[in-house]
Amino acid sequence: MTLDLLILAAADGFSYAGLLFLVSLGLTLIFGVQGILNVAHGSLYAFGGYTAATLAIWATEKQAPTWVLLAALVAAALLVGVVLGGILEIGLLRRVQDKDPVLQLLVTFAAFLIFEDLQRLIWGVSPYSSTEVVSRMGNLDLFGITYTVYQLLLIPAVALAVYLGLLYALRRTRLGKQIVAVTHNREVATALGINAKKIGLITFIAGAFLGALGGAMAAPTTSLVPGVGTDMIVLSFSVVATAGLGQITGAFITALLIGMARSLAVYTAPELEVAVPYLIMVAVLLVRPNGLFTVAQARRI
Amino acid sequence: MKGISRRNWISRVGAIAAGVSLLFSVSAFAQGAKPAELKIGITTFTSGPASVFGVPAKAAAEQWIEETNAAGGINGVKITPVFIDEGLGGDKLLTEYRRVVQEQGVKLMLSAISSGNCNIIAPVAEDLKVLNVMWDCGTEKVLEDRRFKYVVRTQANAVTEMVATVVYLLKTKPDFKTIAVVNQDYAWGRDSWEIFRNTLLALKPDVKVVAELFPKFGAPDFSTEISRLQALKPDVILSTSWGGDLDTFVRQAGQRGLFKTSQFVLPLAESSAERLGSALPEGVIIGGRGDHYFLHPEYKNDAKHKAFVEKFRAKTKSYPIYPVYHMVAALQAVSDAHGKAIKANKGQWPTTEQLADAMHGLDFKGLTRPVHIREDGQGLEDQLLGMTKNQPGYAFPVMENMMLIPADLVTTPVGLKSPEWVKTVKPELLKNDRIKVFK
Amino acid sequence: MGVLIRTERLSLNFGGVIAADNIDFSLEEGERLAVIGQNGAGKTTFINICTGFLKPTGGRVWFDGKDVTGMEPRHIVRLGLGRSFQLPQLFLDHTVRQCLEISAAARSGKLSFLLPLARSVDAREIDHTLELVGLRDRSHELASSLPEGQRKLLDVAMALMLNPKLLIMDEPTSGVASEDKHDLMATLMRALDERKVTSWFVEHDVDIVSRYATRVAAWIAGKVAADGPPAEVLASEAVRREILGTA
Amino acid sequence: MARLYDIRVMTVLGSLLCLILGLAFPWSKTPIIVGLCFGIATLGVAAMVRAGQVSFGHAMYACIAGYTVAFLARAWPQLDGLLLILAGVGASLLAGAIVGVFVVRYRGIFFGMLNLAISMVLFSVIGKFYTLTGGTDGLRINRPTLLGFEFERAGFETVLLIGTLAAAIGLGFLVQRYFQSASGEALAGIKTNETRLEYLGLSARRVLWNGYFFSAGLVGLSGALFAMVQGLVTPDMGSWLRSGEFVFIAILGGSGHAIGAFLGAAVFELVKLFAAAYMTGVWQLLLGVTLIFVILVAPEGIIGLLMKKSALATRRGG
Repeated sequence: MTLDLLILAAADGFSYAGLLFLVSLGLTLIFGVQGILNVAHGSLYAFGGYTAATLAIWATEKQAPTWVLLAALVAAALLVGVVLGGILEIGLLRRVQDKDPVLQLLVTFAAFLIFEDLQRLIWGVSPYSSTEVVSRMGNLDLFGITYTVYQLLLIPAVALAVYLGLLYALRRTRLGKQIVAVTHNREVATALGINAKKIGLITFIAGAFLGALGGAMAAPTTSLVPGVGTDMIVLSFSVVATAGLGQITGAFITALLIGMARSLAVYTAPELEVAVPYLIMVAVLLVRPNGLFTVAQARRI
Repeated sequence: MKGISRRNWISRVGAIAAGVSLLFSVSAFAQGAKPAELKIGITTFTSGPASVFGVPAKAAAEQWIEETNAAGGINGVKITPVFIDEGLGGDKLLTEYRRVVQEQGVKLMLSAISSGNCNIIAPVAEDLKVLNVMWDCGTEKVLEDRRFKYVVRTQANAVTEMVATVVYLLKTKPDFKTIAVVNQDYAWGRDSWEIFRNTLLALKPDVKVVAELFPKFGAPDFSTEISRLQALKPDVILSTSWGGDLDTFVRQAGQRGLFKTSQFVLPLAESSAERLGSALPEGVIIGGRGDHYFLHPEYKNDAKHKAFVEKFRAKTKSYPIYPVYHMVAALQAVSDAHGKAIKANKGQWPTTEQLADAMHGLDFKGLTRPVHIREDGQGLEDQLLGMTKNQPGYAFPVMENMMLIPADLVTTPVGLKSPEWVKTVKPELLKNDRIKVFK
Repeated sequence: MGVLIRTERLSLNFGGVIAADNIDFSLEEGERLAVIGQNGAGKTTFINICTGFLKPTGGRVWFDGKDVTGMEPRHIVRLGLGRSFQLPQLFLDHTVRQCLEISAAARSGKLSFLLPLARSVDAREIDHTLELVGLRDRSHELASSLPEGQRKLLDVAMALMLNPKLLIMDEPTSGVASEDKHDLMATLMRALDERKVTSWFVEHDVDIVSRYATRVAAWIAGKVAADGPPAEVLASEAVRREILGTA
Repeated sequence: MARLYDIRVMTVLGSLLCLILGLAFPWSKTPIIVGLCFGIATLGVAAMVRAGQVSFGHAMYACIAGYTVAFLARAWPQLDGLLLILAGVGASLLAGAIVGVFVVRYRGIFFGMLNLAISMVLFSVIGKFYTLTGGTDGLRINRPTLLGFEFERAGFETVLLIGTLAAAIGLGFLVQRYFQSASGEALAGIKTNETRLEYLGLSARRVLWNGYFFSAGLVGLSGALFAMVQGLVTPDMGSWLRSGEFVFIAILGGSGHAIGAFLGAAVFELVKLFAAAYMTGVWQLLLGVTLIFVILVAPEGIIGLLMKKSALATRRGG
C-alpha cells in the first residue's frame, strides 16, 4: 500500500465518512438519551434528502445564489428533524416508553416501514436529484485527479463542525449539560430537577435533524431512489455499535475508519467493499464486546 | 388462563374462513368459444428502482389497450389488463402470477422486465400452460438453456444489444487501446459485460481492460470508482447501468470532468437522458436496447409513430423510452398472433396452444421496424445507437450519428450458445453494408 | 466440624479504592454468622469475591476444601454455596412456583429439553419449601407481583432449593417493614435449621444480630475489624463507634 | 387444560383451512407454504425473543440452508428433496452452533447488531461472488424427486404443502414442549435475571446457546422449504429486512405459546396478499400500522390477547 493510495482513499473516504458520521451521530445521540435504537432513522435520512432536493430544485429554478442553495439543504434538514422527529417522539415513542426494549425497537421498525411507503407516495419512484450546488462550487485537483469542492471540502467540513459544535454544546451549555446528565442517569437527573421528558424530545429532534442533515448533504451528489434509507440505517448501526452506544467521539473515529476502509477496498479488494463495514464491526465486537469506546460497567447486585 | 368456550371459537374461525374465501374468490371461465373479454396479465415494476421502466411501460400499455379497445379490440374482443408489480420481489411475484393465472383464469401473460423474474417465470408458465411473452427482459440464457412451447420474447436479447454496441463503438471510434467498465453488481451488469468483453476481444484483440468495477446495485455514491478511473485514464468507459445508478454515475462523473478524458458508452442511457438533461454531455454513445427512439431516423415522421409519441407525451409529460416501445411491440405481437391463429383455425378463437404456435415464426411491426420471432421464441429486433448532441427544442441531449444494425447479424443463431458464439464474431461484420448509418 | 470457607490475604482494589484489604477469614460448618458494617465497608464486595462475582486482585479463597479463587459463580454454586441478594434476583416473568422449580431443576445440572418443567422436579419438595417460606398461597402469582418482603423470601428459597452447604444472605431483612423482620428471620432460620445449612447473613439490626447469630463479624473499611461471639463484638469499642454510632 | 384444548382446536382448524384452501385454490399453495415457512422460522426467532434477545440477522440461517439446497441440487441433480432439506437444516445447525459460541456472549442491542453484522457479511459475500452464487439474482433449483417420486409442479406443491404443514405442527408441538421444559424456562430466565441463573449454577451462555442452536435449525428448515417451493434462492432470503420480518411476526403473534408464530405469520401473509391484490404500493405501510396497533393494544401479541381474553371469559364463567 503506497502513500498515494492512502491519500486518494482518504480524499474519497472523508466525504463518505462525513455523511456516515452525521447520520450515526444522530442515532447515537438518541440512543444515549432515550435508550432506543431508532430504526426509522434511515427514513429521516431519506426524507432529509428528498426534501432538500425538492427545495434545491425550487431554488435553482428561481436562480437563487449558491448560499441560498446551501441554506436550503440545512432548512430541509431542520424541517424534517422538527416535524418527523417530533411526530415520532411524541406520537409514538412516548407511548411505548415503559414497554419492553424489544417492543420499542419494533415500533421504530414499524415507523420505518410506514415512512418507506409515504416517501414513495410523496416523491414517486423515479430517481430524484438536484446537483446544481455541486456544480456551482466547482472543482479542485489533487494528484491529477479532479474532485468536487462540495465533496472534498464542504461535507467533511460540515461533519467536523457539527462534531466540534456538539462537543462544545454538551460540555459548555446548560442544555448540553442537562443532556449529558440524562444520558448518565435519567432518575438522578430527574431528581435534580431536570425535565427529562423535554430533554428527551429535544435530543430526539436534534438526532433526527442530524439524520436528515446527512440525507440533505448527500442529496446534491446522488440520485434519490426508494430504499436509500435502508442501506444507510444498517451502515450507521454498524458505526454506532462498533464505536459503542452513545459514544460521540467513537462514532467520529469509527465513521472515518469505515469510510477509509471502504475506499481502500475499492482500490485493492473491490469484492469486499460492501462487506468491509460489517467485517470491521464483527472484528471489533469480538474483541471488545461493548464497542471500541465503551468501558464495561459491572452490574450491581 | 382457562378456555374460551369451544362454540365461540368455532364461530370465530368460521368467520375468518368466510373472510378468507372472499379474498380468494374465483371466476369461472369458458374454453374454446370467443371469450367475452381477453384478460392479459402484465407484470411491470410499479415499485422499486426499476419502476423508471415499469411506470412508463404501464402507461403505454394502458394507452395502447384503450386505443385498441376503442377500435373494437382484438378480433372484436375487448382487452382487460391485469397488472402485477414486479417490485414485490421474486417470491411474491410468483404468487401473484399464479393467482392471476389460476384464480382469474388469465391465459396470456406479459412478463417480465427483470431478467431474474423471466428466469423464475418461464418454467412456471410452461408448467401452467399459459402463453408468456417476455416483453422486456434481456437475459439470453432463458431461451438458450431450454426450448419452451409457451414462452417467447418479442424483442432482442442481451447478446444482440451488446454486440451491436461493440459494432457501433468500433465503427465510430476505432482507435482506442484501453477500456474500463462500471456496471451494477447483479446479473445484467455482470452478463452484459461478459458478452461485451468477449465480442470486443474477438473483434479487436489488442484492447486492454484496465478496470472492472461492480459497485453494488443501488449504490448512492461512485466517488471512489471515479477517482480510480481518473487515475487509470481509460480511453473508453462502458456502463450498462440504468435508473438511479446510471443517473448518479453520470452526474458525479460529469461534475468531476471524467467525460473530458474518456469516451463514454452507455447502452441504456436513452432511458435516462430526459431525466439527466444537461448533466448528460455531448458525444456520449447511447442506446435504448433495440430499435426505438422518438426521433427514429426512419419513423420519426411516420404517422402512427408520431401520433403515438404525441399522445404519450400529452399523457405522461415525457418522451417515450425503450420499455414503452417494448410494451407496444409485445401487445402488437399478441394482437397479430391472434389474427394469425384465428386464420389458421378457420375463424375460430384459438386455444392457448394454438396461440403459442402462432407466436413462433410471427412477423409483426410495432411502432418501428418489423420484428421476426424465431422458432426458438427469440425475437429478432434491430438495434439503434447514436451519440448525444444538444439540439434546439430539447432540454436534454438527443441522438445523432445514428446507426441501425440488423438483428440477424448480431444475434446468436438458433441452437448455438452465446458465450461461444460471440467469441467467433469476425471483423468483417463491421463492414457489412446492411448496417445503415444516418448522418 | 470442618472449615467450610476460608480466605487468605484476600484483597481487591478498584483504581485506588481498597474494597477488600488483606482479609483472612474462615467459617466453620454449623456456624450462623452475622456480618455488620456501614454501607461501603465492603461486606457485599467480600461476598461477591467469595462467590466469584468479582475477581480478587490478591489472595485466595477456599470453599469446602477447594481453591475457588477466580472461579465463575456457577461453578462455586455447584460446590454447594447458595446465595441470596440485597436486591432479590428473581425470574420476574415466572410464577413463584416456577422460580422454585427452575432452582430444583438446576440442582441436577442437566436441564431437560422436552419434559415439562413441573414434571422434571419433585412437586412435594416444592410444596414443602413454599410452605416453609409461607408462599404457598401465592405460588401461582408472578414473582414480579410480590411485595418486597416476600421477594426476599423467594430469593432465599431459590437458593435454598439448591440444598447448599453454606447459604450467604445479603441483607435478608432490608426493605422489610420493621415489625415483620423478626417473623421473616424466624421463618428463615427455621428453614435453615431444618436442612442443617451453615449460614452467613449481612444485617444492620442489632436486635436481629444478637438474637439469631452465633458469631458476628464487623467490617470497617474493607477489613474485619472485630470477629467473635455477638455480645463481645457488639460491645467492642470500634464497633460501637464506627458502626453502631452509640459510643 | 381448557386453554390447551382451544389451541388444539385452533391447530386442527388452521391445518384444515390450509389444506382445503390449498387444494381448492391451487395458486394459494405457494403463499400457504411460504406462510408456514415464515411461521417455522418465527418459532426460532420467538425462542430468542423469549430470552429477551432480538436478532436482526437470523434470516442468514434461512439463506445458508437455502444455498446449501441449491448447491447440492445443482451438483447432484439426482439427490432427493428430503435429503436436500435435511442437508440444508444440517448446514444451518452447524453454522448456528459455531456462530452461537460467539454471539451468546452478547445481550440486547449488541446481540442484535452482531447477528446483523454477520448476516450482512454473508449477504454481501453472496451478492459479490457472482460466478458461484448467481449474485443478487440467485440460483435456480430444478424440481427434485420427493421420497423417490417424480412430481409435476402441482403434485410437488401438494406434497410440499402437506409436508410443511406436518413439519409446522410437529415443530410447533416440540417447540412448545421446549418452551415449557426446564431448559426453556431457564431460557426465559435470561430475559429477567441472568445473575440468578448463574447463582443457580447454570451458565446463561450455555442455556442461550441451546436456544440459539435450535432457532438456527428452525430458521434453516424454513429456508430449505422456501427454496424448494420457490425453486429459487436469492440473497434477499438473508437480508436484514427479512430478519426484521421474522422478529415482526414473532411480536405480532406473541411468544407466549408456539402457535403464536403461526398466527403471526398468517396475519402477516394475509396483510401482504391483501395489499398485493388491492393496495399495491403500500403494503409496508399496512404492515407498519398493523405492528404499531398490535404493540399498543396487545404487547403480548395475538396469542397474549387470546390468552388474556380466555382468562377473562373463564372468570366470568364463560
